[in-house]
Amino acid sequence: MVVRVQAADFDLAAELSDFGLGAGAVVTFTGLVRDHDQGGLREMLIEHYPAMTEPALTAIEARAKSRWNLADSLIIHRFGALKPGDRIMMVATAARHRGDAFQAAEFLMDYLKSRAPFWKKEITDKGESWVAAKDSDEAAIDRWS
Amino acid sequence: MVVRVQAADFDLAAELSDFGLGAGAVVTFTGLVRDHDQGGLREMLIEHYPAMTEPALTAIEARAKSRWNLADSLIIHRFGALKPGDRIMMVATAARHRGDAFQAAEFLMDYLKSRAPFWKKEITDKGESWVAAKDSDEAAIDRWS
Amino acid sequence: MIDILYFAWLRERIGLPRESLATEAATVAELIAELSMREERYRLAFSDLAAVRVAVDQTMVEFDAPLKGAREVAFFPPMTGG
Amino acid sequence: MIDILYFAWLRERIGLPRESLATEAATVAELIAELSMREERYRLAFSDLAAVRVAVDQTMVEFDAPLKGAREVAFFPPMTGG
Repeated sequence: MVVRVQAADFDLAAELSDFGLGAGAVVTFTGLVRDHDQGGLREMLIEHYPAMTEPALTAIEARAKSRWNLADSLIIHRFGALKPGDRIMMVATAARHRGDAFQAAEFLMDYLKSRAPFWKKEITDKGESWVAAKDSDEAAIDRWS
Repeated sequence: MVVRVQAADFDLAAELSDFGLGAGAVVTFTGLVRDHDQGGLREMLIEHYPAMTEPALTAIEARAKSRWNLADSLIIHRFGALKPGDRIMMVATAARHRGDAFQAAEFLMDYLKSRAPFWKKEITDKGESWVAAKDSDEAAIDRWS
Repeated sequence: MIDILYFAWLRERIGLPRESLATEAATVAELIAELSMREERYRLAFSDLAAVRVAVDQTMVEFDAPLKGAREVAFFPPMTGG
Repeated sequence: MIDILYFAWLRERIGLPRESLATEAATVAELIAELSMREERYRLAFSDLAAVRVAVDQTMVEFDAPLKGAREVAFFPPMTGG
């Protein structure tokens, strides 16, 4: 189980080179900066709460590990100024069976979306605005309870 | 949408280098040869039905694409003699929203397990045997109907 | 003439991956009956049809599917991909 | 003294990321009331508490949570990670 919070980009292949050895199933999710619905996104600024971020991610990961039979898991989340197309974050899960790997990865993502102390601001041609939390993300959490 | 059936290994990073550009969410699944439950796996032989394999995979992919809002998808499946730890296959899905990417990847995997013409044989220290289809894999298909 | 393909343990039990056959069989079931009468190894391979799947011209079908116009029939166990 | 941290639009509206405060507030709600009385920018930042989340010593809590022994209180909007 690894958690990393960093400004730097990450390389999926390097992260997975010795990930989940012996497991039959590896699932990854990569989140990328996509253009704003109205277009014209110049930059996405990601702010976080350093003292809380790693403990929060570690707690989320521990919860996944207690719930599914995981051989390994990994969470990487970036902060700072990102451009459209840039990688924002990734999770990876390894398990003997694919169902565990898929479900744990979805669980990690759902919790990352609304239980990890990150906030996103979009700088577009027309101005800047904080990304609002979505009701659908809050609802996604409920399915695990 | 890409489908490849090959004896050669594949490189996850290379496959994903220009995959899903503009999408916000990329999900991958990688299947690896894991040791037999009773241990002592020397080799896994994967046989396929060449004339049917690509059409079958393409049909599965088209079905996923008609069901979810996908920006891109990829299926690679190997055949031939593999060793424990080797990559067997991968799927990748890219979508605007993570739910679509996750569900489509699970769908592709469920169909690959029991609707793509591959057969696996395990060579262990004690002998060789064809991997039996699992009832759970057949049941996994049903949840999409 | 029709091409008949065998995969996995069907290929092993029958002892060949492919053969060509002139047959009057109207359905897959009739073809199986014809093969099974031919030699013991076919009879054994087809003894439990619950464990056998069939594709006609690369499309999976039931055993009562017609063979009219078919060029290729493939027999194999349930698939185990992924 | 207690450290108070602000993130995202709360940081922007209040105009600073962090401050230290000597307070008698017994709960988070009392602290918010105290800050809101101090200056207009605080009052505005805390005008819609449905849009505000709070953590005491890096653990998320409700507004009625006690502050006894707390070293750090952080205010922020709902998280938008991932």
